[in-house]
Amino acid sequence: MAASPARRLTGNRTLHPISRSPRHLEFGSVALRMTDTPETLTLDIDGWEGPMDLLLALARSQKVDLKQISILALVDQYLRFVEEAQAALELAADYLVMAAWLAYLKSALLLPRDPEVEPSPEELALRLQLRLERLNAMREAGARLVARDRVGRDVFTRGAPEGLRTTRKALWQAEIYDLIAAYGVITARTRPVMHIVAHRPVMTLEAALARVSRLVGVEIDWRLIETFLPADARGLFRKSALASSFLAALELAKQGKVELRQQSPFAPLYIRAIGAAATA
Amino acid sequence: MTPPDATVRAVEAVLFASTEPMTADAIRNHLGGIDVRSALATLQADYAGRGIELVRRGERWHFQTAADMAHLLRRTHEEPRKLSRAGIETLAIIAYHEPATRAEIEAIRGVQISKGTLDVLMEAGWIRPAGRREVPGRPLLYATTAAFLAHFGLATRRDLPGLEDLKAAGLLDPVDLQFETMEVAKPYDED
Amino acid sequence: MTPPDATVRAVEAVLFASTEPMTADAIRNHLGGIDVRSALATLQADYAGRGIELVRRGERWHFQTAADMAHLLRRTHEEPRKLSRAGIETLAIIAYHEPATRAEIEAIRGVQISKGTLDVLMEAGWIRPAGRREVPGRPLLYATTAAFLAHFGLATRRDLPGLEDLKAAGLLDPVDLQFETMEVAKPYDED
Repeated sequence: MAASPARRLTGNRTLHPISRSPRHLEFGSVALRMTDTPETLTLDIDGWEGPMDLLLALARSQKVDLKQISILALVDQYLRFVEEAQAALELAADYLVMAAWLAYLKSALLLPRDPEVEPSPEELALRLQLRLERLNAMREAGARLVARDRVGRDVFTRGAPEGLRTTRKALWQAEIYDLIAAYGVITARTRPVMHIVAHRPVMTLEAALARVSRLVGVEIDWRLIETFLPADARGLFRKSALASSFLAALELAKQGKVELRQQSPFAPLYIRAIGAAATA
Repeated sequence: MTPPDATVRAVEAVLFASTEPMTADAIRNHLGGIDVRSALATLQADYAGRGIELVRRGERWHFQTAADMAHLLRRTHEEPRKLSRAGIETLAIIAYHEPATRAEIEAIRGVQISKGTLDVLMEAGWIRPAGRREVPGRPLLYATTAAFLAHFGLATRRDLPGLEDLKAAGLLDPVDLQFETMEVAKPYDED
Repeated sequence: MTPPDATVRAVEAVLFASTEPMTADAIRNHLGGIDVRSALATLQADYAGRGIELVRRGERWHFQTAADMAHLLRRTHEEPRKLSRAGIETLAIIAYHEPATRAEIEAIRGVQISKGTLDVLMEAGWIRPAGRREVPGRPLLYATTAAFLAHFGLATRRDLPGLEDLKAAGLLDPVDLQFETMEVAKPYDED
């Protein structure tokens, strides 16, 4: 295997004559030269997109397989192009950076090799060549891709398809148990609720009314409301009797038959018949 | 298929790609003046009985999906869905009280029902409008359908369990009462 | 044409009516679960050599006009979106390297790609974000789509022109990787 990449590059150290001006380079694939998006950030020089693009165009102008190109010749072509272009145009910085790097590479390749310097200039040159090969491969792949029979240009799908429509229909589900249980819940929730109060000794309002009116009639002075309660009233019955008697007193006061007196909230409540004072 | 000749293939491709039906003249002009009539006849025969057919409408030709395949273009896809709680309660009230107006259903449920709830029950095919009640406003009445009976496995509405049955099954017990029963029962379970 | 059976006719009708390429699964679902694979093979054979053909692009199938009819049809139709050189190269890099990050695309092109370039390719429906590379910065990955295969007439990504050759030549590997391989090989060469 004679063609170790490094050795081949070393063998290529002779400067190749440049047969044509790089300004008049033909583009290998015209198909690729399509409209550029206006937002492109790079500055195009005669349609080149960056230094790699320009380098590749120059490399192709050597009319050899990229594997065989002379890196030194390429460097010279590039430097000359940039020199000429710079006079006419304000050149984007990346072109100048590449020019500086290539100038360094050229001198390194021409000088006797310094084994201390890593990476070696041969390695740098090889890397550049590999990058150019990759860009070239993708450019050619892109050209072949867009040249295929493309839908809408070379082949066509149906002009007026009817279209497929899927309408989704809900298949409602419920079980008989759900139905019955739901009705049970509604019925339980809304049926009239009857409260049955367990047996409890109470004095009804009617009874209290009768009792208070009777007792108030025979007394003439202020009396504590408690004194109207039955003497034997105890516990819950006493509470009921007190509540009913109080309501009875209010009712009688409303009817104008009695008057009520209380010094302050929760103070003892006194009651006497109206007219009793007048009589007194 | 018999291998078609160049004209047949060209007419086939042109008609397929065209966005509208084309007259024989338009096709001929498009193909540079060659006669296309026999090609159209060949194509029509080629496609006879297929899922696609070449048809002539007036003076214009076009490909279309075979008429008996048209149902494939609009498919209905059925998805099982569970009825909401509002839906099942409303259905239960209609089933037990039918015919019932919306206001009556709401009175029994104690909650308003949305139009959507009744729509779902109608879509399911379980209730139907059943005339109007002759009161002011003539509200619509709802009743259950034969599909309702079929879905719930009932021969007649009378097969619905009555209030006594529901009570016996514990379905009329308020929820909190059931909870209490469970609470009481618990100590035994834990033994 | 031999009279096709019911399944073949149904698949034919569905694919013919669909506005988009369809997977075999989508066709099967649309037809209620019947197996469609043999019908697709039958149809492909039936249409071979006609003006219309049934093609498979990735997992999807569609009818299209035969490629050799392009000269007849092209004049009536506008060219599809014209891509910039940056757009074509970016698309090619994504397709041949997929998935690829923006930095990887830029490393090959030797120039930054403008936001617009990827947008145009995404808008065309040819590329899509495909996760992130698990390296610092977690850069977004791009890959091609089913619509990319359909548009460029590729049955699978393996049909990308020259893919195998590029792979064999190491031209789809990063420079560093190929360089390492060479370094290792060198001592033998120098003997």
